[in-house]
Amino acid sequence: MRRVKEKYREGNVRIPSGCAVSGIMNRQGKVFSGKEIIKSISLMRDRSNGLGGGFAAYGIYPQYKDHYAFHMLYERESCRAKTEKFFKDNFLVEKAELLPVSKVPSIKEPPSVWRYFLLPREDKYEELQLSQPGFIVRKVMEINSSIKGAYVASSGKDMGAFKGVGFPEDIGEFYNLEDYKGYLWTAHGRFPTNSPGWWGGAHPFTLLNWSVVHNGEISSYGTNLRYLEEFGYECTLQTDTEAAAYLFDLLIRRHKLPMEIACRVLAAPFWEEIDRLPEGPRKFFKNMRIIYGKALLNGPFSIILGCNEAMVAINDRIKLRPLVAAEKGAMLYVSSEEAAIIEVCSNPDKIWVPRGGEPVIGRIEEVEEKWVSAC
Amino acid sequence: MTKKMKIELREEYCVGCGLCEVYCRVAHSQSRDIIKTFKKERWTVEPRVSLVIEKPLSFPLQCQHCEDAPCVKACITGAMYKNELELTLCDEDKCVGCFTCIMECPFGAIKIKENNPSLPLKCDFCFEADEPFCVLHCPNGALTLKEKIIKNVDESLNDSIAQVKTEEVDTDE
Amino acid sequence: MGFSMLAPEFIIERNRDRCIDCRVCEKQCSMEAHYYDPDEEKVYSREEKCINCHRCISLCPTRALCIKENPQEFKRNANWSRNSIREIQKQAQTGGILLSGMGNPKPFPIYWDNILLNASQVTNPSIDPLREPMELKTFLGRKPKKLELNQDGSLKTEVPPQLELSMPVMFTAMSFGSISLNASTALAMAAKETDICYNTGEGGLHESLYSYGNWTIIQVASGRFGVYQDYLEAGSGIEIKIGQGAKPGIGGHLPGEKVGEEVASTRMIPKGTDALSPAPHHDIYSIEDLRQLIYALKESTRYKKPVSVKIAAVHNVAAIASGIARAGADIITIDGIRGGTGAAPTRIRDSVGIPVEFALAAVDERLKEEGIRNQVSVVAAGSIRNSGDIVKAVALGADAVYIGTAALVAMGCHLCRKCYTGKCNWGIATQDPWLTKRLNPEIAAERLSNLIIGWDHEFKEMMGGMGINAIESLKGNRHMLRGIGLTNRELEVLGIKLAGE
Amino acid sequence: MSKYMIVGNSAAAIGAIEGIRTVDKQDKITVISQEPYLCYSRPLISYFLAGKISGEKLYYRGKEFYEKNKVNLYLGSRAVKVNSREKNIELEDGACIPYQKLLIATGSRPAVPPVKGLGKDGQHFFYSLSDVYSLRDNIKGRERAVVIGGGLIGLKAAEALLLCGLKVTVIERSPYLLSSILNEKASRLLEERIQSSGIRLVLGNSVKEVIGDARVEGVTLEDGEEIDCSILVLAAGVKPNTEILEGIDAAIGTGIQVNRRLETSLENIYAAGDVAEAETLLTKEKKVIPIWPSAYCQGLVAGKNMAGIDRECDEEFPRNSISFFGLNIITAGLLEMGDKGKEITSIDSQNSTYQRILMENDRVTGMIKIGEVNQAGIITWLIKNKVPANSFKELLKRKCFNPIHLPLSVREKLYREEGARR
Repeated sequence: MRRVKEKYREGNVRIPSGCAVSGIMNRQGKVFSGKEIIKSISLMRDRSNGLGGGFAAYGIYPQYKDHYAFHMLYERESCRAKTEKFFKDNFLVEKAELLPVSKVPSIKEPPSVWRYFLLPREDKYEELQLSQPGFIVRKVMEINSSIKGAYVASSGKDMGAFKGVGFPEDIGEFYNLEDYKGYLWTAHGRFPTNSPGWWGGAHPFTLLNWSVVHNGEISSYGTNLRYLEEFGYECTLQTDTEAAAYLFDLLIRRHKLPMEIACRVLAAPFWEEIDRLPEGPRKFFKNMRIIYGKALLNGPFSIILGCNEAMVAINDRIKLRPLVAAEKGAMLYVSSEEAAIIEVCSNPDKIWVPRGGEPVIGRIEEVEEKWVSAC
Repeated sequence: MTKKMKIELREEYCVGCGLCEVYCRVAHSQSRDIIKTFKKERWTVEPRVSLVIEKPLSFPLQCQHCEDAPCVKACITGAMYKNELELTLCDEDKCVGCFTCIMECPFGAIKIKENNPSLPLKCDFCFEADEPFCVLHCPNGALTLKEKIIKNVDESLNDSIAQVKTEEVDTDE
Repeated sequence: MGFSMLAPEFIIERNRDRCIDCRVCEKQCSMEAHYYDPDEEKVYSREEKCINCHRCISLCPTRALCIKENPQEFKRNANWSRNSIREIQKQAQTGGILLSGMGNPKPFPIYWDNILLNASQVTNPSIDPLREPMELKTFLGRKPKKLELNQDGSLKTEVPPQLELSMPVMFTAMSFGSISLNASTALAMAAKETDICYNTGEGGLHESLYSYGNWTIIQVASGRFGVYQDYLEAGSGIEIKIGQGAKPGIGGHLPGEKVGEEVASTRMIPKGTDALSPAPHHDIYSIEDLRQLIYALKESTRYKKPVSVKIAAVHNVAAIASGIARAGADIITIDGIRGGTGAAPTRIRDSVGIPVEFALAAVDERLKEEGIRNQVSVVAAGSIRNSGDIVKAVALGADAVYIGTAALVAMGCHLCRKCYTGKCNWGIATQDPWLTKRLNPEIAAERLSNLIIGWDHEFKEMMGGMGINAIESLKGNRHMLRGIGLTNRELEVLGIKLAGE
Repeated sequence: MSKYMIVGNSAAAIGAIEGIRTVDKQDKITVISQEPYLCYSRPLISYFLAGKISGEKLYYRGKEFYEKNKVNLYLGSRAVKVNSREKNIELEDGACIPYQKLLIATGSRPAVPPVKGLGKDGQHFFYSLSDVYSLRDNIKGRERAVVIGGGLIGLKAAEALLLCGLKVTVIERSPYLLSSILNEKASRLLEERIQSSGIRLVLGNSVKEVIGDARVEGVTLEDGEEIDCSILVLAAGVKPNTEILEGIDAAIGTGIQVNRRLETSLENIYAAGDVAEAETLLTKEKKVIPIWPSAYCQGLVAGKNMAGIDRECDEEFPRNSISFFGLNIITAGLLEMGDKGKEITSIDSQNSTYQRILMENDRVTGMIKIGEVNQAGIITWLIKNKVPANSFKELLKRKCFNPIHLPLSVREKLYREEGARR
């Protein structure tokens, strides 16, 4: 991988990038191989430049459903030791193992990738007066910011993120994703303006069960950043994806807003549209924009958010980035290009282009409406 | 000037600068050039509007081109007449300088020409130009051009045709 | 004693080829710097009376006049500038406090001009305001921490009253008394026309302006001039004036001559008496006193109006602002050192207070650190001169800005800095009926609206250029700013990177 | 048979024609005029005699006026009698013309002063164009003329004769000139100007007898003084021509009495101008006010009423504007003041201007302005509208009193109403 000076590593500078995103979900929760998602994302090869690729998969660790599955990237052997000591102090380690990987010529000097199934120690999180998810978020942020060379790629339940520097299809091959079975897959091919210098910055960005892949550049990043800092979030990676993920977490998990409302906050309707609404919705959306003004994601983006219960795809308000959606029976497809959907589903029942700001939400059917938190 | 217009005075905005008098002279001078008007024709052309000042009040006194003009009715030679745009003008060939018009004009807007004391001097609305010079050059909107509303259809002076009612329109030219 | 060491500050050059002796300048100069000599039939000048307010220059029909600073030079002396010498000559002659008007003219660095804006190139498209909606709608007021829903999905959180503005600009506090009724009316009309707000200042609200309530912020200052129940309920917001950028720490002084019939009745003070507003509010000696006044005002208007607190930008402004927010204020207004004033002692105007750019950055940072930045609105004031300054102020963290001097200049002020004389030739800072009518409120309101509309378009162009189509995404967005010609410490306090980083 | 019939062809008649035509564009108008000329402006005859204006300029409304207004004009025919029952008028030659609406605008004729020896050659009136034509032929080769009467007409005649090169003497009964419209102090200024022009003024005296057998050779005055002259002009007042309505019991005072709609006491018969006597503005008594502007206004209103719409004419009041040898004089309203009246005079002897304003219970009732007459119309307006003037009384002294001196409310009324009054 290219040698990148410390001061230009992702996290010390903001690296804008264009990307390809794709997402496939079976709404009945039936698992399917990672082959499909790789096929879909690889079609959009020229939307990425080999400096980043990654996948998020849900439903891949049924046997450890109640454990937090940590995917760890270590740049040096010493980082692993420090991290595992940290795990002992704070968690009950159910299992710790190397992630099965295979050699891929285009992937150079990959970091060592480990997987742990953990449960937070009750005495620890009660002492900090935190809920389990709150404790996990705090600990992940501690590892990422304090243990140099160690990076938590994902830390959710029955899910995992597989990402690195390279073309997405090579990363998929590196992590042997065909062998995994999941009911919800998202993928991301990155075209960063300059090399990130390490694997942590690649997408998807995860937090607990959230995973976000994002194509675009959020012009309102400076505002969103300061808004998130007010709620204790630390944006170490300085990427838009990180900010988007934290915003979802804040709105849905901590402020307990329904998914649709959260999406409406991030891509708020215009005042002209609000003024045309009847009295009730008008008052609602007006107050929503007053309260969450600084949470508005402004600038071109198409984002796919994954979590155990649902997949959400959303465009910016004036749709400056492509996003297509399709349905075939229980399967829901979203992608940057129609071709990437047709590649894996030749004749979908319905295919459409979502309007700017209107989310496409696919939920696992038996999970009824009322659920709120992602934990 | 095509439409029937009226100059509206808003005395509360007259700053007493006298530019209306200055440009009235220019409008009625031969050269129509401000410097030549004052330097060469100073004593031959007189302003037809006169600025009256009683601090803090001030405003330009000028002919209001009344619809029911007392001066036209009283003029013994028929020299004071109304043109087709309802402007009150003085035909200087017919006028003998009896100044009955000065006796009748309630605004005191007619004065005796200083350099030809047998003729009256009054505002002619710069009717050859597009807009009266005093309105054009008033710096504070004390003089504005308004479209004239003709109230009664049946009664206007010297045999002009019946007018259609027009609404008062503020044409800020 | 007729002799004065003070040479005339300005010389009036009259081009005799162009001068037509029409006496317009003589009629218009309230300082009587021009006079007509009937024998010579020519107009001459008394240069010692000229204050260079440009009234004669603007109205001279043949542009025959040119006013220059008196080239009369003292022997060159880097330490004793011309101004320092003249100030001593004046004070030695009068023994009084040196008074001056408008903002501090000292050549302190203007940080707005050292801040550069971003624009989108390649990686994201700039948004064309002609084709896409561009939202500048701004809400000032206290905002709940989060949105709560009832079971049926309807709104549970009650949002406190907000000031709704079409764009993040407001006309700042200029009291009726320091400026003429025509000027106040023009500001009110323009505020209504462009759907923003104007501030009444500490002079009370003239009864003819009550109809502009929706676009009015009424001010309650230490003098409590004209404050009574109807006044409090008249506006759509209330502002407590603690300090003013041009004169932090001292009160206001309206000379008795300016307190005519209308001013006296509006301020509820006897005619002709000097209107002195004391330096501190004599019922606010600490932060908890301020809380009492804030809630007293909120109670008396049944919590239907946001309450703003205006402070001068002083060294400890960040902590003070945080305290004000915690004391219950919904909006915090910070007035920088270059803010204008009708009358202030020159020394205080020129040396007390800090520039608004630093104050704003510090307050925004401190409130963010405290986690309460999004709950209150911050308004910056103190010499906002163009729409660029506003974009930079919003990017530094301001929710909106106040403009004062810019509005006066739009109405006709030529910054001659002699407002305290009460003989303003443009009819703005005067109560003399012969002068006030020079400001036609309709024309002045139209000029103000033009300025605001012009800035509105420029603001949208710049914001669109950054790829942003809603002002909320610009607030505190320091990533959109870069510094130039600034030291690292200055960049650090402003919280922006150096150009090139 | 035309609907409208007008007897007379001067200011009142023209006013009536224009009044009718503003309402009724179609029905025919017949005008019976004793004088053989198209309507000319009577006060201009002195300018015509003095050669200041050509004959063309005399016409008040120009030649094509009558065609344009569908008027058939009988010039040089005198109407003698009105048969109100048969609703027709009888001309001198016996012809009878029916009418539906009749306007009597016969004006007035010069009065004959009580002097012995009248009727000689060289004696003229100075009232109609024919008087001036005969006078113009007669003064060739004459040097001296005497004018009986120092009123407006007398002085204008004297001025014209002087300009024709004659030596002129004016004999006036009252102690000072224009005694009907000027007070003594103002009249002295006029006297000074007239004498300096060469005209000899004999005041407080009157002519007893005219000397000469076929031709006028001179006059003897009451005090016995003899003045020889070859031209004698009689300008001693006028008398309304009311004969036409006598005998059919119309209400006639000095003139034909009319109400504010200019209707006489007989149905469908109106009267206007010098022949009509109406209630006056200031004293409310019925009087004839023989001035050109009120003749035209009365004619205009009479015309409108004849044409069927109901209009009332403003009550008139005496006012005159005249200039002699460059001295401009404007007077209006009453000359005398009641016991409660006040007089505000201002004299500027340096450039011989004099202004006197009469006030009675807080209203302006009279004005005399000599020398400086600019903006006199504002005082006329104050009189006409009986504007309460207490608050600006002192300012009335000003030479150029103008609207700025009025209180704001009065000024606003002036600009709002007068500018577009109907």
